[in-house]
Amino acid sequence: ATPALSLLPVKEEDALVAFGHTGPITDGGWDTAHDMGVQAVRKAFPRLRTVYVESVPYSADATRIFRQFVAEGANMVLGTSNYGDFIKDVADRAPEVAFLECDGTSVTSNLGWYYVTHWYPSYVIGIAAGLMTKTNRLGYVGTFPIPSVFASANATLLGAQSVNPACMMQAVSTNSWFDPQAATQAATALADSGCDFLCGITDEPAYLRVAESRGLKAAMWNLDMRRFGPNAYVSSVMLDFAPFYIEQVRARLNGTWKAAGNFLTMAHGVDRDIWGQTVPENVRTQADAMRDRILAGYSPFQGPIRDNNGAIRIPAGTTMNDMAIYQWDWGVQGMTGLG
Amino acid sequence: MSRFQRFPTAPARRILVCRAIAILVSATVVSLLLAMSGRNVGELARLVLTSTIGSRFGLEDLALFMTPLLLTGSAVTVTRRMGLWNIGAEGQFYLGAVGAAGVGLFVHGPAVLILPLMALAAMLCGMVWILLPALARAFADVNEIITTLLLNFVASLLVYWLATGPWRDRVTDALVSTQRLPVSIPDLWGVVHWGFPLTLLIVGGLAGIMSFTRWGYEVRISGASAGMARYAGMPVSLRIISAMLLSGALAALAGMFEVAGTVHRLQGGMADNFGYLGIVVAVLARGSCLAVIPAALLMALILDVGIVLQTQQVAATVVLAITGLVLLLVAIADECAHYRAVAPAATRTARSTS
Amino acid sequence: MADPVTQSGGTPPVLQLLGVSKYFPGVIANEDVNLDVRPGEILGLLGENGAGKSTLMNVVTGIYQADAGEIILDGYGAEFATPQDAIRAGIGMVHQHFKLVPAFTVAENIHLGWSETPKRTSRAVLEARTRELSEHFGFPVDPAARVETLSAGEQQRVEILRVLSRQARLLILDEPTAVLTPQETRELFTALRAFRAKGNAVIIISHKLDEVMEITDRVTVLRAGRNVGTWATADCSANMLAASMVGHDIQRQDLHARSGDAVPVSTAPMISLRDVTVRNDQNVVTLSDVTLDIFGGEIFGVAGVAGNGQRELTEILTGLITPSAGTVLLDGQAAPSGAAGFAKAGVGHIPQDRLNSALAPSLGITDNMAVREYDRAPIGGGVLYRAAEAHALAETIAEVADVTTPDFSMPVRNLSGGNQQRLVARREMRIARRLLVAAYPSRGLDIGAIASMHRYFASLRDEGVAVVIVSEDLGELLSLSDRIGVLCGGRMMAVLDSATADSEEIGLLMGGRTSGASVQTEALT
Amino acid sequence: MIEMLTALLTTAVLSGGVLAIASVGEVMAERVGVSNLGVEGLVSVGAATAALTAISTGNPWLALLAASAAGALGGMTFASAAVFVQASQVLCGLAITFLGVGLSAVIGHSVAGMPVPVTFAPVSIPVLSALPIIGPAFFAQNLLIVPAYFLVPAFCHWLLFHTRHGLNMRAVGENPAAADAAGIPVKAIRFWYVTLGAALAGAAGAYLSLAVIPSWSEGMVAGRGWIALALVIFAGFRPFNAAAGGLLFGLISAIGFLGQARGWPIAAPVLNMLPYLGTLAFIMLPAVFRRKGRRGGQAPAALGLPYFRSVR
Ligand SMILES: Nc1ncnc2c1ncn2[C@@H]1O[C@H](COP(=O)(O)OP(=O)(O)OP(=O)(O)O)[C@@H](O)[C@H]1O
Ligand SMILES: Nc1ncnc2c1ncn2[C@@H]1O[C@H](COP(=O)(O)OP(=O)(O)OP(=O)(O)O)[C@@H](O)[C@H]1O
Ligand SMILES: [Mg+2]
Ligand SMILES: [Mg+2]
Repeated sequence: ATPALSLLPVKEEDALVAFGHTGPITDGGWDTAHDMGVQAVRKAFPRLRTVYVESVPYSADATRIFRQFVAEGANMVLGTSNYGDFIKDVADRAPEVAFLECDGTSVTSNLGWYYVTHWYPSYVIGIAAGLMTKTNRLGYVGTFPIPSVFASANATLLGAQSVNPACMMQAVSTNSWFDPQAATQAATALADSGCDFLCGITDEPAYLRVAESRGLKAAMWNLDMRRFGPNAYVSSVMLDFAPFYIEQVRARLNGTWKAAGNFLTMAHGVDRDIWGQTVPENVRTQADAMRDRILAGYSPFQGPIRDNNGAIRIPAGTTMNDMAIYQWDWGVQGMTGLG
Repeated sequence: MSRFQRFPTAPARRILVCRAIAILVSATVVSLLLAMSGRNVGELARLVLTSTIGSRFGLEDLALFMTPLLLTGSAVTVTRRMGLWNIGAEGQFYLGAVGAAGVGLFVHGPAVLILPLMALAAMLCGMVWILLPALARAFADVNEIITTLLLNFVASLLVYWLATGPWRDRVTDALVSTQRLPVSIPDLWGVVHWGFPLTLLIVGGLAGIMSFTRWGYEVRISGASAGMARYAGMPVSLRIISAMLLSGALAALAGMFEVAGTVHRLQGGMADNFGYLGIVVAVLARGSCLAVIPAALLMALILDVGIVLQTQQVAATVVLAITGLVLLLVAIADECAHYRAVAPAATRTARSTS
Repeated sequence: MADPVTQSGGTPPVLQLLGVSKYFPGVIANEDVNLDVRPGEILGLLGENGAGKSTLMNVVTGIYQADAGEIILDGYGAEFATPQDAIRAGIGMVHQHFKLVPAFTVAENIHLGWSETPKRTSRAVLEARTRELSEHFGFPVDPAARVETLSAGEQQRVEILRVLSRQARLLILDEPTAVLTPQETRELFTALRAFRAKGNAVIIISHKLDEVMEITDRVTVLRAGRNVGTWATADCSANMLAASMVGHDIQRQDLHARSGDAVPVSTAPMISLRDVTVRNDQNVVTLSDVTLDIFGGEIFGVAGVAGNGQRELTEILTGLITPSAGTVLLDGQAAPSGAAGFAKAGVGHIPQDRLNSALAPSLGITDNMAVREYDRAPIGGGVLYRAAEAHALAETIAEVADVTTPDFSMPVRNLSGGNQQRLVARREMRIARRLLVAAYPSRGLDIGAIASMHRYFASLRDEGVAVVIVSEDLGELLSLSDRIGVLCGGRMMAVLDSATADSEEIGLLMGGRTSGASVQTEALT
Repeated sequence: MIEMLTALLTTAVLSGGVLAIASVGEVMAERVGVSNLGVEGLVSVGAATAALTAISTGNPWLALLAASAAGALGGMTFASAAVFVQASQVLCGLAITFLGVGLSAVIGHSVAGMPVPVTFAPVSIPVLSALPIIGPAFFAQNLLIVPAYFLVPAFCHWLLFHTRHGLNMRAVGENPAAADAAGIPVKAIRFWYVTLGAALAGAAGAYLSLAVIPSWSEGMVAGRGWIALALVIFAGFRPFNAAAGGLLFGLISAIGFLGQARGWPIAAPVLNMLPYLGTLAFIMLPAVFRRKGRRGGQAPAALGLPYFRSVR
């Protein structure tokens, strides 16, 4: 079946859009952010039917759930994390259904992907970190050594080094996306070894609490988390999937949907959060200056960039494009603990 | 007056009847709760039935679910026969997946050669993973429950490390897995691969081994009575080790089938609790290898219904709670199956004499 | 001396049972049983294995609830829903299978579930209290010893002491003497008489009729769950009681008499021990320098007080342990290694604890009967285990053992002890081409069962097999064996010809004294 | 050095507390012969109940109480099936795990991810908190630490080994038939101590969501109930050893994170494995070097077995 034929327009009242979330939508982070996108879709298309399943594991169960969505007549299926083959296998067998995978890589006739270019806000927040750290040691609470973690940690460190070249970053992996107690232990260990600015990529605010109780600073991910540590809170990489989801669903209903890889860019799906109450004015302005430049089209990811063995990976005069950053798998100079 | 009395054994038929009642009761309770929360229970029931046993798609899923459950259930059952608990099927599953993926990724050749090699490597890895608990149990009397359990966490971390580190996918840059294996178990029927009939054969064979070989007999005796095993001069330590190794190999084979049949990559979290669910299956099978088949079917049904309920907006956690309720009632039903009314003749005599 | 029955006629019985019935699935354990026991008397409760004695007493102690009938205590109706109720009413029972916690010390066991145990305790307090109790009631125990390390007799003392300390007025003893040495039995009886003298009552269950005649005032006989009758002991004879238990007269047989076609005693020893010494885990010598020849076609009795090396001797003879020093020859050859090798070479073994050592309690009869032959044709050979053949074997053994069971997959645990014993004996006799070692073979069996067990041994002997019987019952040894070896402190004190030996002499040897001219250490020819 | 030790011990004590409380509770259940595999579920329920109560009443003590009560309720459900009906303890335990983990999400739904405003904040105990290393670790953190590591284990130890009641309890776990014949109410004792153990598991959940995190989210127990179960065997069924086991596990995992944070040249996954491998080593070593024939740390003889009066 050719895509043009099978992805015909659907009437809003007949359409079913299904979401598979990677965790509980109440996690206050990644999945809550996606769920806010789903809510926005509901509001924009009141007659559309949406369903979702929480905590879809990265296992054959994911295939089963996506298959079940198809069996129940879904016209569009979104997986809010990297389900890889688990979603692709289903997509290949259901050409009349549009599939979108967050953090994915493959594009077929009916499967596309989307991802937030979180490295830009991370760089901006990194500038704040570089200005605010006194020990010049940033701590990073990581999950697994995967590209999005490399990109997030590297971008923050590069931002910090751009204003404070002595900055180093120590990363710790908890080997779990969601284990507040492990994250607490990791953050405590980082604080104990001299880090005074914590950042990371976990789905919950454990390290912000540690920062708050130890009088340190912290930058977060996903959403506004300042209530968990108002004094420690610097900013967050804020996610907003609503416009993208609405646009994609509309395209599917109209019959204009095309499978593609989509980067959600600065101010269009991802941004830094309003600065925390303890962030000094000069820090805000200096960081926001970079934000404005990025919005104007500038990329700070320019060579020369050295890896943590000192070798030049990105030569001078070269700019890392989004795809290269998306696949980042080495730590920049000054980074320890990742890969 | 009819009196109920507990019999030491419960025939299979009574157990089946009691379990059916338990499942009916739990279905009723769940339906009532769902109806109270404003759902169309009739429609839901229809969907559940068509999506599990009422459609080809559902049956395929059932078979896919059963394959690993059969193997991990058998793995736990084998150690139960020896009077031991292998709580580590989850870890051995992972190691099987590691062994299989290792061969699949780094040895190249025709599938007919690679697949058996993968199975072999998987079983070896599984056996290596249970070797330490087995030796510690046989020679130092170290409780195998705790050692096998702890190794599960280690195995899971090992797989995460391999999949995101040295073995990670450098072809398509999938995030948390190795690249797709070049060989896979051929499909037999839709998404059901040949691992399913093979697994049924393995379980049947295992039942044969347990009942009709000298080794199976010695395991049975050693597991039931250490005193008698010593009395008969049986090599109990060797039987402990061999039974545990076999158990590890079976669980590992489940990992191989999953990696080469359904997932096609090594990936963290892929064991999907099949190792732990194997314990449930083994308990449901009450120590019999053949009964692992219906037990795995029951478990697969429960899991599959769970998936349908989830897509019908019943939260995964509620589904988990429902699973717990079903298992609790089944446990109670199993015990009730031991009770029968005592012979009315005896009761009548009692009344006439008092 | 006045007849106790008429003497206590006026006072109400301590305990009276009226029409008690108790049913188990498919089994009538008790039906319409009447019984009474009065202050100051010892009542014997008799019956074959499975007659319902233990069940009846378990009803009295609240462990089981009667399906019909009444329990009357001191003239008032009583209802025992739990063991607590019975204990509170002054009923104490020493169970056939001891109810002690093996991992606990004697002191802890004594104080279990007892309202007078101090609420806050310590080891020292419990042990001091136990020492006091032990002195007060005249039952010597070691308060700090772990029960699992004690002999059966010592364990029983703990049980009795426990019951007495709870001020029991009615003491129920279920086959207490089955596990006691003659010396221990005498001590027990002394204590029981003292207890009775204080106006208390005792119910004692026993299969040993001479003891029943000695200690009881009256006897009640059960058969198949029903009362056969109650008599004053003085009016009874052992033969009459036996007949009323079984329902017909019992013929005594001369077991020494060999059948016409009996194989003569072999000239070469079937099994020989040369300077055999055994040390245990703690490196203590438990069997010391034993040299012994046992011949085919003879029954060799081993006498001695329990714990003097009997266990080690049987384990040496059956290959379960290897000597620390010395050699074992089986039929002139160096003995094979391990219990399996001995069994293959034709050595059968009926151990003391049948249920847990010779059987797998939770497995079916078939599996249990196959254990000696699973590795040879027709059941085994190679890697296979032919379940159908094993079933056939189990049926064969059950038939010759006279055990009827509808279900060969039923756990053997559910068989009566008597049936378990018969099955084990028959299983072992099948493989005992050279030697059969039986430890305390008649323990817990009724007279009928003992008689058939003895007949088994005699017929094996007549087939030319060497039979070794370990027993504390000198009467049994004298009536059965050709020679008797006496163990004391791990040494073989002497080997006597049973035709000329007498129990007094053996008793001296058991106590470790070697005086007496008739001691003969030469083998019989 | 001292500073590092203090820091290590402080995180170890904080994070090991959950394990300590839950495994001491399970020790009580297993001592009376019942193995309750539902700990993970009961800790989850406790955590959710505590967060919900704390957020809606603003009283952490009430929250602790509610969590223990919820745990106890779960324990009673388990015990009704596993003790009174005498259904398979393994199956019932796993069922309670599923039920508990599932229901915890229903209970905690409305407060998921919300900060718990009233928590067990750090309190310094005079004199004791001034002790070097152990002072800050044990006596200057939240108020639940002292009960978790000292008071509850001490009480359980005293109850088990220094009272008449404890003697009876242990008898029920060793030989229920003997206990029954001695007039000890076997089922009642089993029921109540399984309930007590479950209440402690609930309290362990409260500790997690009030003192460690402090907030509730789905899946936050993350397998610690299973570790607590394993620690019971590790501890040889003794309350103090169980608490010490929790501390040890917390310590090894703290060392692992410290190693990562200090950039030790050991692969992060290996450091993540450390607590499991370390516990394994601590179990194996004494067993390997134990003198033959010496007992100790053995499971109660009747652990996991149902007790029927009419079955021998
Ligand atoms: N727990 C039980 N379940 C079922 N049936 C039983 C049980 N206990 C005893 N019985 C039955 O009750 C009968 C009486 O058993 P009981 O133990 O009272 O005999 P007994 O007179 O004490 O024999 P023995 O002299 O061997 O001790 C047995 O023959 C058996 O059939
Ligand atoms: N749980 C049970 N269920 C069914 N039948 C039983 C059960 N327990 C015992 N029996 C029956 O009880 C009979 C013997 O019981 P029991 O052990 O009381 O006999 P016994 O003569 O007292 O043995 P012993 O003297 O060695 O103690 C057997 O025939 C068996 O069928
Ligand atoms: Mg009996
Ligand atoms: Mg009896």
